Amino acid sequence: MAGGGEVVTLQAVLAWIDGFAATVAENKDYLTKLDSAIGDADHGINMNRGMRAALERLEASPPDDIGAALKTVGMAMVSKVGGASGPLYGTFFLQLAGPLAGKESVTLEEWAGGIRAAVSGVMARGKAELGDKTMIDALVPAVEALEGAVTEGASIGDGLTRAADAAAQGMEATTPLVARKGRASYLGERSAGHQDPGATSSHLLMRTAADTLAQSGQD
Amino acid sequence: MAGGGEVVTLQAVLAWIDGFAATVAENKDYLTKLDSAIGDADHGINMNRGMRAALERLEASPPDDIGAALKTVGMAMVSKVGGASGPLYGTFFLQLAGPLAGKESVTLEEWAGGIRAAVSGVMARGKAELGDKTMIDALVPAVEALEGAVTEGASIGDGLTRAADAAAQGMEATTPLVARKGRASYLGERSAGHQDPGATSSHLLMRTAADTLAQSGQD
Amino acid sequence: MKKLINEVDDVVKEALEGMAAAHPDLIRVEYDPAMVVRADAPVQGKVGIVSGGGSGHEPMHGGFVGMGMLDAACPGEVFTSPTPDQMEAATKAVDGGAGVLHIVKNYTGDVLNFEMAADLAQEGGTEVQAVVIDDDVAVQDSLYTAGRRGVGTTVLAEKICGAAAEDGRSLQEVADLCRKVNANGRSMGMALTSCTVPAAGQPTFELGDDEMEIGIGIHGEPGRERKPAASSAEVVEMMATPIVEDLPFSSGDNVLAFVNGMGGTPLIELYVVYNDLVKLLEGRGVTVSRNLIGPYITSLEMQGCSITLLKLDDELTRLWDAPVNTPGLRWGV
Amino acid sequence: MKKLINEVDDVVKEALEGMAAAHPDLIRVEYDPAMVVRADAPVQGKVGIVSGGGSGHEPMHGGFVGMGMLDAACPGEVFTSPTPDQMEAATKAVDGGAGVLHIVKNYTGDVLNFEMAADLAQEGGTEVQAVVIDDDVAVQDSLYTAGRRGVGTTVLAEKICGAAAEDGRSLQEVADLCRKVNANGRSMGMALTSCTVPAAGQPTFELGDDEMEIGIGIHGEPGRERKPAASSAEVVEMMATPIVEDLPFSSGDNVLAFVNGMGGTPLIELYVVYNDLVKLLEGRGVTVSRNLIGPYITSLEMQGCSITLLKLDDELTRLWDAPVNTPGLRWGV
Ligand SMILES: Nc1ncnc2c1ncn2[C@@H]1O[C@H](COP(=O)(O)OP(=O)(O)O)[C@@H](O)[C@H]1O
Ligand SMILES: Nc1ncnc2c1ncn2[C@@H]1O[C@H](COP(=O)(O)OP(=O)(O)O)[C@@H](O)[C@H]1O
Ligand SMILES: [Mg+2]
Ligand SMILES: [Mg+2]
Ligand SMILES: [Mg+2]
Ligand SMILES: [Mg+2]
Repeated sequence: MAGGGEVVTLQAVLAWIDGFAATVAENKDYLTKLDSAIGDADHGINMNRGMRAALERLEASPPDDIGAALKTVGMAMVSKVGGASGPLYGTFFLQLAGPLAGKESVTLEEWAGGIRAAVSGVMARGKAELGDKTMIDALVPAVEALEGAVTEGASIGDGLTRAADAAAQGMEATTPLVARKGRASYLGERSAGHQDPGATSSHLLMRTAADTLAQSGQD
Repeated sequence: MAGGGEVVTLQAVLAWIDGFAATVAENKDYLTKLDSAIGDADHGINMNRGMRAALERLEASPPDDIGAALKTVGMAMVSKVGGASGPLYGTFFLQLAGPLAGKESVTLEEWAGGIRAAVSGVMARGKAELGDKTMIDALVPAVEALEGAVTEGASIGDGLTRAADAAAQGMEATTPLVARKGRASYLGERSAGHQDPGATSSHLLMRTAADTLAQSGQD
Repeated sequence: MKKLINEVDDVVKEALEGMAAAHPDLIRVEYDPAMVVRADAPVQGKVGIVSGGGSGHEPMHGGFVGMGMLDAACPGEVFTSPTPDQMEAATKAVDGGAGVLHIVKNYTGDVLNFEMAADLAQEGGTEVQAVVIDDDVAVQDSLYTAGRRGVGTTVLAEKICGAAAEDGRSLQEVADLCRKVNANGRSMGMALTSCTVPAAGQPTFELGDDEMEIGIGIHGEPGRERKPAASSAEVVEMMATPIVEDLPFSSGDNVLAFVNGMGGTPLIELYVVYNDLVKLLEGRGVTVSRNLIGPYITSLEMQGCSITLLKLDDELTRLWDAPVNTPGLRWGV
Repeated sequence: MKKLINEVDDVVKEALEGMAAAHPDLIRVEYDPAMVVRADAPVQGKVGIVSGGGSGHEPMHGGFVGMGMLDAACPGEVFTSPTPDQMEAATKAVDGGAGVLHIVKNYTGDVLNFEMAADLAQEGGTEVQAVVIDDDVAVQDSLYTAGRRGVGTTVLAEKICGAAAEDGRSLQEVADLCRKVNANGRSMGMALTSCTVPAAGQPTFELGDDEMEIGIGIHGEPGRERKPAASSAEVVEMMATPIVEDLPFSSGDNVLAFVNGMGGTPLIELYVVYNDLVKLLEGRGVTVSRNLIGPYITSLEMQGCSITLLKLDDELTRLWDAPVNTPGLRWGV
């Protein structure tokens, strides 16, 4: 089976977290600018504050397993970000951590299961659905692509790239939408024509996964 | 004696008041702009409010003599202008009214005496001296020129033109000065390089006199 | 960006330090996690009232902590809701044994973070009820959206519920009262200028010299509509009419009229607006029997205003008039 | 120019109408000549206190009319001192038989108009004393100039003298107290932006995006110096140092620290400034035992602040703490 024996290691997960923190820092102004068009001009600032806190905490007490690493990130997001993205990204990482608790490496299938739990958690917390012009519009296509890749037995690299591509499409598809959730919803029709900042950061998250998690080990 | 028998009539004084009101209205923005450089951007507005009130009051109860006309203007300035220029121009007109009370026409000598009383009144009220960068810098040279003209037996037209020219010189001479009185004094050295708004309106007053009062009658 | 601040990242902390230095008789400030707590908290036997939200709306909420209003406020970063650990700590700090009410403005971030905090506090043994304020008529309401924003009515709810808690009402009663205030309050806001989030360094939006935004929130978000700048009377008409028609406020009603400055608009303009508002309401037979005029729920240095009307009955009037002693609102003591 | 107003010429009148509608329990407003008078004036046997000045400084002075502060305020046009007939009428309206104190800010216009008014009122049989407030250390003082401007100390003098008048002190005593407050108060102001006089329609001065004016007055006048915009701590240093050294305020002194917003600067920034001010004063051994923070003596929508320090003794502290009930300042009742 393609990718047989391939796993996502703790090291790779830490590289993903590092990479996402770096990407968020690079795109801080861009995300904030997107948020100033239809929100309140802080999404990049929020995400950057959260990921910086996550890195600090990981450095202060290095995690022993993937679940612990992701839980640290989730708690940092919950307690340092605030706003909508704090609880939502916090929930994402905490729910992803749940099924991966105690594991030092996981298969793509296990990983996809974690991502599904994470996305379901975000949907349960925020009550947004596909098409509401939120991060859900990037996350749902991503997890579906990932699950498809697992079913087809794709490699980790291939699966994560397909997920990132699907997230990109989902993100782009938010542009024409009228927002129904989050701050952008207050704008009514005026929210159309702008790409959603949260969908954009979620795409960065998925893209970074494709760039980092595939540098994985063998069982 | 040159100009012998020439007088300043009530009608001419009313033309002067009308003319000054019109000049002030025309120069409202200019005076205000001068005041915004070294004051608080209201001198044109103040003077215009006062002269409009003066005209209304003169129309409501037409005066029988020169003193009454000037007193009405003075009271309008005092009660409608506020600021520094209200009491100062008010005092000017009220003091000018004093010696001319009850008269329907006056000689240039009587007129000059009135103007001297007016300028002394302004100096007593505001305690400014020549060179303090105020309206005094236009008024004192004007009254001195006028008195000189009287001594030389000049015609009304000539005397008033000399007064206006002296006022113009005095006004221009305020530009390099550092203000010692009024709002401009708060600026210290920064007040230098700007023409004083009050000296500018005083020059307009003297210039309008030259343009209107000379259209006078014979005794 | 020109502001009277030091490092952009220290604004919230230093403003809190300033508050702590200024009002030690009324409040105490904690920094990790950040909260403003009534000096004598917890008041035994009294329902505690906690609110919070992003900073940049001063005096709300920290300036409303004190006798007769809030027991604690949780300040987030500028325009960013605070985090659950702040809210949980504040809830614990003001729990006098009668439970704690969370007054939450309806923004996704505030609601989600307060939800997480309520879960945590309840696990810790404190009874919590949350009431969400959603009074902004500029936002079309619908089951499928995030709903209306919470704006000016929040200030009134904090004052009125604070008085009720001092009276010894139960958590259920204070929460029901809060819902009643929310049900009877409606607001709308407008901006003449944008504001600049310190960390962003740029105005959130650009407005032409002859434009205004109608239907803005309190986070520098653009409004529902950009319009040519208009006179106070026209602006009042545009804002008060949808407010009056939404509840609706009817002839014979008594209201509290709250004309709020957005932070950069001076009092002289707010009185002009209030004057136009009273005229409009008189024309509709609505009596203004109480008022509040000033910058109480602001958007940094934004120029603009909001109008809130709250339909009053004897109970609400009495609770509004009750003593309050906070840095931002004070009377009767 | 964007402002929440109607006709430019009606701003002052309509803001007064708004005040009258908002605070009928505290004040009554008259329009010809214009004045804001305490609702229960004249208070028999009490010294009356009258102040006034150009409009555009709200809440000063009209917002300080009420129990424990002013008996009447005379509003002029925006930034233009009122006229003698207003002041004379106000003086008469508040004469309760114990004489009337005029609290006059030291601007040529204010001084001259109040002088004319005092003459008129005294001719009419009312005993009048005038005290001129000149506390602005930005202006070099000299016998040959108009002297220092009256700024923030005015607010403190009105509060403290108002309390003394309520206590039944004589006109001479209240006037002496006012001189004492003036002698112990020092101020300085700065601007981040200009303001726009409604009738002028243009900003009074232009400031670059990285510039500030130090040593401004309260009429949109440019200051003594234009400087690169600086941090709160630096601005506080630039303003507080000359203030402290002028009086001088010395180690061991107790002061009231008043951080005033110029109209367009929000409270969050004023608290940052206050925090820096307290640190600076602590470093010099000066104790801040009372404070006032907010927009109380404004320049329309100007962004910026001023700092006023008043050296306190027991008498001034007690009078500051005494009850006051005005639209703009209220405590103890
Ligand atoms: N109910 C929701 N469910 C999922 N995502 C949401 C929801 N509300 C908002 N978001 C996402 O959060 C993003 C905004 O995050 P951020 O700017 O950090 O928070 P805030 O709106 O509180 O300032 C939006 O772009 C959107 O993608
Ligand atoms: N003490 C004074 N004596 C004479 N003229 C004065 C004095 N103070 C100010 N002025 C004049 O008044 C003018 C300003 O008038 P205006 O702007 O109407 O009043 P304000 O300064 O109160 O705004 C100055 O330009 C100056 O010529
Ligand atoms: Mg945002
Ligand atoms: Mg002027
Ligand atoms: Mg936010
Ligand atoms: Mg003026």
